[in-house]
Amino acid sequence: MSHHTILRVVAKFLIPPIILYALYVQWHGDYGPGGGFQAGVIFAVAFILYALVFGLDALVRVFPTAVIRILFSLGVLIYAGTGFVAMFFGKNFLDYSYLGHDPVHAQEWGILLVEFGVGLTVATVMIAIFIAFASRIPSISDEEW
Amino acid sequence: MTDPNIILIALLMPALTALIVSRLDALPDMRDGVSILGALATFGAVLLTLQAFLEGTPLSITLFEVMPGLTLNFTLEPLGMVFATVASGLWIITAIYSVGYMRGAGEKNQTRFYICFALAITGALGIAFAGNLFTLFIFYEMLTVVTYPLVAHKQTPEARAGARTYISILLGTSIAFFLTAIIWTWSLTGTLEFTPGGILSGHISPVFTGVLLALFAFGVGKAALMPFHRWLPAAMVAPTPVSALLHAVAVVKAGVFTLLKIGIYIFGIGLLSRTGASEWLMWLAAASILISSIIALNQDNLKARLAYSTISQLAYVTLGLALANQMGVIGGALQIMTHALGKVTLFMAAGAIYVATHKTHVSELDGLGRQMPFTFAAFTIAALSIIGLPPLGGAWTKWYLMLSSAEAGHQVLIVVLMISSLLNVAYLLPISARGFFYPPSRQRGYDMSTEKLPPVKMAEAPWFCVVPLCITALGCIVLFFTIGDLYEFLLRIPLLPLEGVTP
Amino acid sequence: MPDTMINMDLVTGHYNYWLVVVLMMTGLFITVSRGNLIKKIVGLNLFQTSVFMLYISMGKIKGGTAPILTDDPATVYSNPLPHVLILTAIVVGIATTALALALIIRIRESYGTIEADEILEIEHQIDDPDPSPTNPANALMARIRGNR
Amino acid sequence: MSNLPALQIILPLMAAPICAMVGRPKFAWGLATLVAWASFAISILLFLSVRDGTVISYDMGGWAPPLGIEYRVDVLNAFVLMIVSGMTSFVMPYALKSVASELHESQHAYFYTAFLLCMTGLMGVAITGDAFNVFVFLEISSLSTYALVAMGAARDKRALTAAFNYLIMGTIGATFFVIGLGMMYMVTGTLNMADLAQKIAANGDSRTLRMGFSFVLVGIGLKLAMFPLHLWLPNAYSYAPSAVTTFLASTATKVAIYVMARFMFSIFGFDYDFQANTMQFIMLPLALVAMFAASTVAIFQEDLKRMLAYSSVAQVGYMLLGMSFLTQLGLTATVVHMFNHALIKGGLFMAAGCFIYAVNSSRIDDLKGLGRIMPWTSAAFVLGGLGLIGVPMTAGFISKWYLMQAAFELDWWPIALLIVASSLLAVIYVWRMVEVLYLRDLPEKNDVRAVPLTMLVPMWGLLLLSVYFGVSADITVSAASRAANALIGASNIFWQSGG
Repeated sequence: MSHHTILRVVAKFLIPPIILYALYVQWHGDYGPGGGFQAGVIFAVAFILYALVFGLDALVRVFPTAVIRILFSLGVLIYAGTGFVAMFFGKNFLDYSYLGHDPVHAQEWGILLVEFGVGLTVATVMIAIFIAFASRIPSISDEEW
Repeated sequence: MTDPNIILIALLMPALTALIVSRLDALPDMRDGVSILGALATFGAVLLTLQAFLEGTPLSITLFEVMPGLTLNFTLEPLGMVFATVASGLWIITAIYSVGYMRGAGEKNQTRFYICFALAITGALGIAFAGNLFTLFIFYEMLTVVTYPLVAHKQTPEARAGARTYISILLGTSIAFFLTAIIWTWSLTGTLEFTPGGILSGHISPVFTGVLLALFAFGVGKAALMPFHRWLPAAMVAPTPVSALLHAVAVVKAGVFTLLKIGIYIFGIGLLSRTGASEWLMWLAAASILISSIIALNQDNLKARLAYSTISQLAYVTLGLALANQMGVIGGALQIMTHALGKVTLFMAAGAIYVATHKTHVSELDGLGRQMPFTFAAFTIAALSIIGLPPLGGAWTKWYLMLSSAEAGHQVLIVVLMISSLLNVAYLLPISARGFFYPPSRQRGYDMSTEKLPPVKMAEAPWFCVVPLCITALGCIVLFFTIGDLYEFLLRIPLLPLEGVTP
Repeated sequence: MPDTMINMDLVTGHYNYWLVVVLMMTGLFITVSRGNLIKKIVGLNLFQTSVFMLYISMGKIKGGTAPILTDDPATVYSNPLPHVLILTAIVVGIATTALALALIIRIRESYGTIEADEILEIEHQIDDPDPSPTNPANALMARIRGNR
Repeated sequence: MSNLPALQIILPLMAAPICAMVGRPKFAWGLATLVAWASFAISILLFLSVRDGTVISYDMGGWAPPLGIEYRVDVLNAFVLMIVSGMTSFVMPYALKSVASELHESQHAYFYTAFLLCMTGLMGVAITGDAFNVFVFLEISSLSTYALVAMGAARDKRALTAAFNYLIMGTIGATFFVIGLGMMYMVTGTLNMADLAQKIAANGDSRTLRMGFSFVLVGIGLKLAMFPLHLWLPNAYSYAPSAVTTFLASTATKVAIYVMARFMFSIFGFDYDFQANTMQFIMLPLALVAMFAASTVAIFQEDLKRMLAYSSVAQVGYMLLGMSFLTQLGLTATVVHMFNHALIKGGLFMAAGCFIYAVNSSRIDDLKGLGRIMPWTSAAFVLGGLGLIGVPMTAGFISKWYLMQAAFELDWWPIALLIVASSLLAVIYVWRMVEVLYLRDLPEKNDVRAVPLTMLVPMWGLLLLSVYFGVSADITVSAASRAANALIGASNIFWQSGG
């Protein structure tokens, strides 16, 4: 794809804002529309775009599959762990009021943490799905289309 | 000895024997010895229970409760004692006999054979001692399952097919009808205990009494009531000791014994005679007696002929129950004993003939009588007992059954019994006759009256085979003379409400 | 009339339900009738989407805004609960689709086709063509066929 | 102690990503096993604390129901939880060698991840008191199940199509379920089960409610392989790895039956006329047809696992039959059979797995004469088969006993006769296996691998338990009876002490 110069340049310009936007959606999620699901997908889009333009190998170099595997597990763990720790403070599962002195504030922190876990998992899982599909060796050669 | 655990000991003895036998695959002599010893020990234990019972100690043991009110319980009662004694006593004899037979005939898988054989005795004893219908059903099923490998023993396609018929009819009827009847009884009365006088009285309408009795009668497939008799001839593919013990004693007797027990302790003879619910069963039994005798006439295979004879003889017991009076019950119970002794002798004789000469068909037996005098003599005695001639045990059975028929006012049945005796003569005695009086290789147009029969060297089967069948043949004679005590004993069968009904 | 139990303010007319029903049946029909596995998945997605729309339209309140807290207490909100539920359902739907597509790729790799009828034919060939004689039922069937 | 309901779900939920993260087969197995056992312990504790009829309500995140999601444990829940976690505890040791022989090593960690997720989903379905939450957990378990079934492709590529078909059917079922929930939400404006029950009772019948009921019924019917919605089941069970088949056969359909019972009796109420009609005129005949048709088909199968799978469809028929009697006794029979069938079918599929381990085939023709060389596995199979038939002293007998009792209680004795008649079909297919195992000669060349103890012990454990519960049925029956009471008195017992 070396001759698609315009594409490469535009992509390189686009990727940082996409990631930034994803982060915005992510950290905004505790008190407005947004949150981990949406942010995660947007975040993943940046990487998928990168892979589409620069090739799968480039993506895997940036984001090794082992890392992806650890990260998507970690996301779930962050989510469940946040709730789990609550139990040690005598609260119910997912009751975040232990995180701060006043309950409202604590809930905000809790949601932030949980959403981070969700975002992490969604982003990495989307990338993982993309890699998994894209990395299959095609059994039909390009000419046959 | 009044410890009720003696029942358990008697029950576990054969199982223990099976366990030990299973470890002795490599030592055939030890294995066979243990098998016989186990039989002796079992018989001893049964005799101990019998003694305790005669002393009048009510023995009962409850192992555990499966569901509230549904227990695994063993209780001694007269009928069960008769069956237990017969089954365990004849086990000794067949155990000795099977050693001779299995070795003589060179069968494979002998260890499996002895294991299943012993387990079958556990099943039979469990049925005999069962204190409620549930326990009885468990051991009934167990008996079916453990005898299946015995029937299929030869593993030939015919053996497999026979065993398949065997298992499908026995399991099929027991699950489809017997179990339904049991659960029905349970939902009607809330109990399954064997209670003198029956438990159903007052819980069921006369019409349904008939239906329920039908479920039981056909459900107990081991009683070989027509039209569910096919398994019995099919099971004749088994080695002869199996046919002898299981299809003359344990399995078929378990069937009719179960029927008797159900009639006496679940329905109550009083209920049966009051409602007349068992009248159809009576006619069916009579039909069974005649039809299977006629079929037996046409069987050339010796064991098949004996099998059809068994079907006919089993129907005697059913008949005794269906007549629903005391004489009938006693006749039925006696038939369990006398027929067991008689038929086991016949089967063992058939086996001895097979071991000695590899002949299985009636038409091949010409002249063998002089070659095997003991076998054929025993065969003749047993045949006469089955026919019902004094001074042999079988005579009494017919006597009481005829008394019972008269008492019930069904004189036709006396005729049926007499015709049956004639048919017995017709299909059993020709075998002896062929053995003793026909020349070994009969040619066409040979004149029997003038020519002298050629001398024959005696060539009996191994003594392990011959001695047991002589003992049982003697037993047939002994039974005739000890009938008084037996009768007294059988009078103990509690038929409570009956005393008010009949004089 | 029992239908009055539905809050009529929530449902301004039934036209949305009709649309949903049409979409739903289209999706279900495609799923069931198409032999191509990908088309099946397309149908399945259509089917699921129609349900999402059913929920969302159910939660809509006439004149209601997005359910975000504002300082004005007079604001009418749409019912946020269906949105939350459907967000979850969408995630489930995506997971299902991804899994289904992954399966299709595997099927394509090992069968060389994604047409249901061709796959079925291949599977029939894998099964032993001659019925086993140990099965009494088969023996019976063979005998019946033989007699004819 | 008070956090037990949450722990029940969270433990496997958290263990699953750890398995995937670490990625080592042995570690994943160890963790999964530990978690399974811990879950089992928790569910036993839960069961003990609700056995007397109390209801535990647990608010997720401290949000009180009906707004928040609550976990709600009563006797029935706890019983189902015990089945699921208990079966997992038995399957886990079994899985070690079985999975090692059937799956490529790189898949092992993911296998246990999916397995734990599946367990989480099933237990979540059982424990939650929120109707939509049921859907979410149902899909968690279903999605992981599709993946697990597809992993069977390492042995037989047909696992892929089986998983795909299962996915299509399962998703349609789940979507139907959601549609039904939507209808119920329209009528009541709530999704909390307790609240739903009250609102439905207060509002009375309506066409929307009936639609909702029907959609839920069909949706769950697909998940539990209600005849004729069972078509996905035989293939999925046949080609999945043995450990998965064992697990699914003994838990997944049971949990689906639980959901159906919960919706029908706790939410719609025991005396909901429309439901009563549906039960008697649709469910009852379908259950009877399932018992006969599926058993008959099972007789014709050439593959052991497929045969058992069809038998499962028939057994589901028994459970639905018990439900459609609409009596306390009938429900007791259903719950008892859920438990007993889990034990028996679990053991039988384990035996099938052992055969696969030994001769790498589950075709019945390839198992000829194995009774001689694999005495333990074969004997176990026979024992399980007897249980399936319902021979006395096995757990299957107890189920049958209660089912027939229920039929006799209503004076429906023709149905009682049909019940026994259908178990005769079981005799045929079980006996066919007995014959193949014991009365056929071993083929000349055979390379039979010895089955390891880790597979034999769990299998025998299950089957001996099935015998134990056939001999002393007091525990199961009294628990089931209480569970049935809880369902029947849904509106007055189940919901009062909590929400």
